[in-house]
Amino acid sequence: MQLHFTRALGALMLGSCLIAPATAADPVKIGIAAPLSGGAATYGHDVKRGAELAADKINEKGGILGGRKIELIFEDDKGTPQGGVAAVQKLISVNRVNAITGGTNSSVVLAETSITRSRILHVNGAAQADAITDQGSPWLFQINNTVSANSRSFNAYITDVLKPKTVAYMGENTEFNKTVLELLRVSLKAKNIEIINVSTYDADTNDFTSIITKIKSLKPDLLYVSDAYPARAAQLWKQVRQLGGFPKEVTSPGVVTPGMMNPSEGAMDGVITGEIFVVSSPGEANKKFVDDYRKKWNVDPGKGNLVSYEAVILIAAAMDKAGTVSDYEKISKTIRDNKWASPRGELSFDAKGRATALNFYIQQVKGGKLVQIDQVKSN
Amino acid sequence: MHKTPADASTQATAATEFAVRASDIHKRYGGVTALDGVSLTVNAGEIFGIIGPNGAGKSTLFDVLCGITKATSGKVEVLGQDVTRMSPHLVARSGVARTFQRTAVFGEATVFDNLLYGRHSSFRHSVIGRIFRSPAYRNDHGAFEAKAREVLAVTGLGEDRGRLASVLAYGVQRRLAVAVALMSEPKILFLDEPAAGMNGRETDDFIALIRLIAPGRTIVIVEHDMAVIKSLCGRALVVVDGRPVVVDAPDQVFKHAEVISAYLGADDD
Amino acid sequence: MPDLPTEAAMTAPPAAAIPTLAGAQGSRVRPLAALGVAIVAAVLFGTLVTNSFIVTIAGYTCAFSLFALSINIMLGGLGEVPLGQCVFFGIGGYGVGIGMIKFGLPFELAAALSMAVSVAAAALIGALTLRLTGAYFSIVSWGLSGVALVAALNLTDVTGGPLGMYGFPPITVASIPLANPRGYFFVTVTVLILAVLLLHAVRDSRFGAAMESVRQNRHLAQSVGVDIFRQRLKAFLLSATLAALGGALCVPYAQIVTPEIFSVGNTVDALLMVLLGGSQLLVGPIIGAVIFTVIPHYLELDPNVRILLFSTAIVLIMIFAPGGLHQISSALIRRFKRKSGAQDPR
Amino acid sequence: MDLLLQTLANGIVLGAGYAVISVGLTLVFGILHIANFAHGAFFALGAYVMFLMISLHVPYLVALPVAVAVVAIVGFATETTIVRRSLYGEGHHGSIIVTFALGQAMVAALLLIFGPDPHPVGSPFGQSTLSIFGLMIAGQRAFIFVISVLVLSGFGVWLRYSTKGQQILAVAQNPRGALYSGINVPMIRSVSFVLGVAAAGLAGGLLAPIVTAYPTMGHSTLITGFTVVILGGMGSISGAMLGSLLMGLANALFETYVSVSWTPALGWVLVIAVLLLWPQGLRGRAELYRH
Repeated sequence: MQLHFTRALGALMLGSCLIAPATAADPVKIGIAAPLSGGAATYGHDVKRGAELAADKINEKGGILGGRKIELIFEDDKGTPQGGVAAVQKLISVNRVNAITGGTNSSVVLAETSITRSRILHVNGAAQADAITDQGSPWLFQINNTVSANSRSFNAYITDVLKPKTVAYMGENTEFNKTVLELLRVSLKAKNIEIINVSTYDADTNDFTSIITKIKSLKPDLLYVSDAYPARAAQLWKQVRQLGGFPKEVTSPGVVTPGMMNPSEGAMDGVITGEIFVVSSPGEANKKFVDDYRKKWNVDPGKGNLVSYEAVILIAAAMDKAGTVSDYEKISKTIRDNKWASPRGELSFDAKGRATALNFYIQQVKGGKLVQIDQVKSN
Repeated sequence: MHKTPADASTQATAATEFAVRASDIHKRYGGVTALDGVSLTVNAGEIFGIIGPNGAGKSTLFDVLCGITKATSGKVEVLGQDVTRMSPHLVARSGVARTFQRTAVFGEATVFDNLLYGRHSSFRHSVIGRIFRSPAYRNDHGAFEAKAREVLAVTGLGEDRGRLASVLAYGVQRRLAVAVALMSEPKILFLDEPAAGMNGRETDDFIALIRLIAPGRTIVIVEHDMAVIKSLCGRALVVVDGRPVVVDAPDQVFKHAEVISAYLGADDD
Repeated sequence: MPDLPTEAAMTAPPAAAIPTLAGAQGSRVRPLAALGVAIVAAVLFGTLVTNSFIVTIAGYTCAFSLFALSINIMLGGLGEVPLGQCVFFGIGGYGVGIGMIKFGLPFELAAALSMAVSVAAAALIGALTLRLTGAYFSIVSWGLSGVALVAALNLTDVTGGPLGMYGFPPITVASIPLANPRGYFFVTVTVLILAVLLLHAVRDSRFGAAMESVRQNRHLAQSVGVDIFRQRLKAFLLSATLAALGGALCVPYAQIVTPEIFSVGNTVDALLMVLLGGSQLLVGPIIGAVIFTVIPHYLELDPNVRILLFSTAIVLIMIFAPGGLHQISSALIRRFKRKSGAQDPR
Repeated sequence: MDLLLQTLANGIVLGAGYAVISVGLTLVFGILHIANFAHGAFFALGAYVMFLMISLHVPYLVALPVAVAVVAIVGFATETTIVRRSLYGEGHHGSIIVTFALGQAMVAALLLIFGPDPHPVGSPFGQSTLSIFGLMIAGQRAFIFVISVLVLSGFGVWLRYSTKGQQILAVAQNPRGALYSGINVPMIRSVSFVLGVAAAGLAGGLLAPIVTAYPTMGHSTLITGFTVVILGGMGSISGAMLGSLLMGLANALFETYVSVSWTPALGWVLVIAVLLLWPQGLRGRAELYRH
């Protein structure tokens, strides 16, 4: 059904997309839809930085397809589905981009896929909701681990290594955190660890004292926090610290950024989390990426920067290998059939178009920096 | 037809049915007592004046009579029906119209639309009726046009029909206010300080207008300008400190000692 | 009443013809001619413009204009600022989402039902809030939209929770696929024109006149027999219906309904549209919507600079031309008339 | 039992924060009859000034008054350039939109200048925690509690006993009367606006160490402020205090004993309930919102 209808859409719009055949000299345009205004703008920043570094790298090497440079075109998705649709529409029909990437907020990317499906190559960088790639779509790929992939690895660490007796959960009321919570429930149940409190708050909450007070009164062994928004998470951990903290403290994988640790002013020290990327992880590729990034932006890269970097690199490399910028059938096949170098090692994409990180790093905040304390095979 | 005090009083005795009857009205705002036991009877067809120094409670009484504010205690009857607790728009629909001191007209609308709005309570058509030009709509329409022509003629606003009310001269706005009131074909017309701020000529024109529309109506006027009261009213009620002092022919009331003292005492504008 | 105005215009001095802020005046541009122009323009646009982006955006703009119109019923009609109007916009969106995805209803039916639900909700909310005026009304209605947002987030079984309703079957109206940009545009523009016709009739009806009289001078209106609360409620119900319709027609565009649809941001956008176009002109909100949605896509500006400019524009408009562009243009026209020796009004 | 006591303590401390936020809002509404939707933006401005001061190594207690002063100056500029020109006299209609747009503009400006990321604002009380008979109270919150009690009581005294304060009350009661009795009403209005906005700045400076400084931080603050102010009765300062306390306790209790995820709705439900019972709010006066 869905596919059928979007075919119609694709067919109808293709006409307007493929006028004016490109010559070898024209740049290859990559459209990036990301939140550049409003509350989510901080994620948009991450995307922008990573992508621009990638473009620089490719163009230094003389571009792709015998000298065609990469040109990035940014459009604000305003962090809303409507904004995302408008941004992608414009990138495709007005800017005539050859591929779409960016995207940080799951519901936004989900809306965007209804436009890009069967119409243009769409590589989703950061957004983690499984729903995005669940239906599977021939020209849609995802760089970042899905929530479930991340949680499986991280929860395994909690249940097998940390081995808490009781767990309390608090997190923002979003799709991402809901999924995290569901998966946590499942894995804890399997090892019959009791989850003694669940508190989900909404986006405008900035006082957590009563929640924390209540949880403390239940004396849990481990506090599991799931909040991806830096400003709020920082406040939350400060307040946890001020009320005495908990024996074991973990936060959902894939959300801890420098932008979260700095404002927390050390309050996050000791917190354990998991990530598909860590600055200090071994490997030449990773070291080079981190150095380049530091050189360009003189800060440490985070996961958000990495995935948008990888997305641009992947698009360029795949187009180069497939020898086309518009035959998405061919490009997609190329992506599926090959392994792709990345700072994290070689990425490969499954039938649903999802890349799964080779390694999953367990990290702990120490002195306001993430330090790797363990490494589990990503599954 | 101009009423002299004489034939007013004869009519007062002759008339059996009344237009407005208020009995023992009290009105308190928090601690302040604005009206303290006012009773009055306005006979059908007369022009009745309410006068008194500033802050005597004239306007409060006026608002109570035409249902805008509710009395704390007491009873108000208009045209034989008890309106003491009736909501203002229903009082209006029962044949009572009024003008205001300040917010007199619909400023952003043309004179013509002012009349249109004034006609509200006698319209019957619905939006659907409007779309399909239902009989109800066409009736309203015809009746309105006829009435509008008549009122425009009476009030001499024909020339200004297309103008914005807010750009009209003050005196003209006052006539428009009366015109709006007339559109609902009221049996009783309350005029709240109609001549306030008018120059001599405007006042004379206005008095003429009131005389013109008086026949077949009861009119109640609150007014500072004694000239207006004297030349229009058959009887007038003097209110002082929320209490009724005397009801009599205008030139008689000023013979009353308490009235004199009150007026000398109060600094009237 | 259309005959009266024209009749008035004929016999009245030329002053009557000058455009003003008065509601009834706004509708005195020969309605049929305007209608004809609108239809022709729509047809030409829909057939000649090939850029699918522009056509789609145009369709979405028409759909969102319905919401702007509904806001203007409250703003231009009652003089209230309905910050919570997005509640009804959201009901429209979720109505379609739930109707089509959970119950497999056709789009038209789902939209109709959502409008019905919206009216019911409006009756309830109106009974609670319409006795409040000014800031009180605005803030409380805003609060209700906040409640709606929290509900949409938490009632996962009904609303699909934070990720909302997505994965729609092909949406068609009268078997026109709305996935097709042209189809979408023609459907929304038709609905929009019909809505404008309805509002025009309302404005000239007894109800419209009463509403306008309440806005201009509620005490006088009351004294000529207008039941203020009743008029306010009727206006509220009408606006809720339009808002829901707009919300429903926005769904085919984004293909997803999320709790953000209840965020005050939507209301604010619509408010800005109304103010840009002028709240006293019947089609003002639509003009505003066009400006508001089209221009940003061609201003290559940092989005935050854009917000800064738009907000500043609004402040300036409110200070110097509360009637919006409509007022500015008519002022210019008047000046031009004076220059060209036309009779000076007044 | 401990939990209950701790919860009540949290509620009261929370309420103190609300009080600082809402006092300015209610003052501006009481005197100017403007619902200042830009209040949240001024709150954010105050926080950012604190952030700048702190990063320039100005001690917190010195930076706080500076922040208040800066916000007050901006407020005065706003009053003379925008508020005075457009909003006085006319109904709420214009004021709501202008202040809303103004707020949006300010937030966008902050975003352009400081970027979207949250900035830490250090405070001597930031990390410490008071424990009074087993009740834990974060240092900064205790500080906020003290300051808000001092400032608010001081403000109350000033209103009651200073000439200007009494003039303000007079204008709030009856602008026309005040005008006749020779009070310089326009001046009183700008004073009140500046005071109200400065209070927002103070709130920003006080809460920044807890919530960090980020451009959209004023949004939730504004919502809280309005719920509290309506609950207490717009324009009534004592009402705002009462509302803050109630809302603080209600939120704390509800979050602890009922449901966290529905808490945001609680405030509005309370507001509507109160408005149905007392149409002017708990301590409000009818004429404040009569058309």
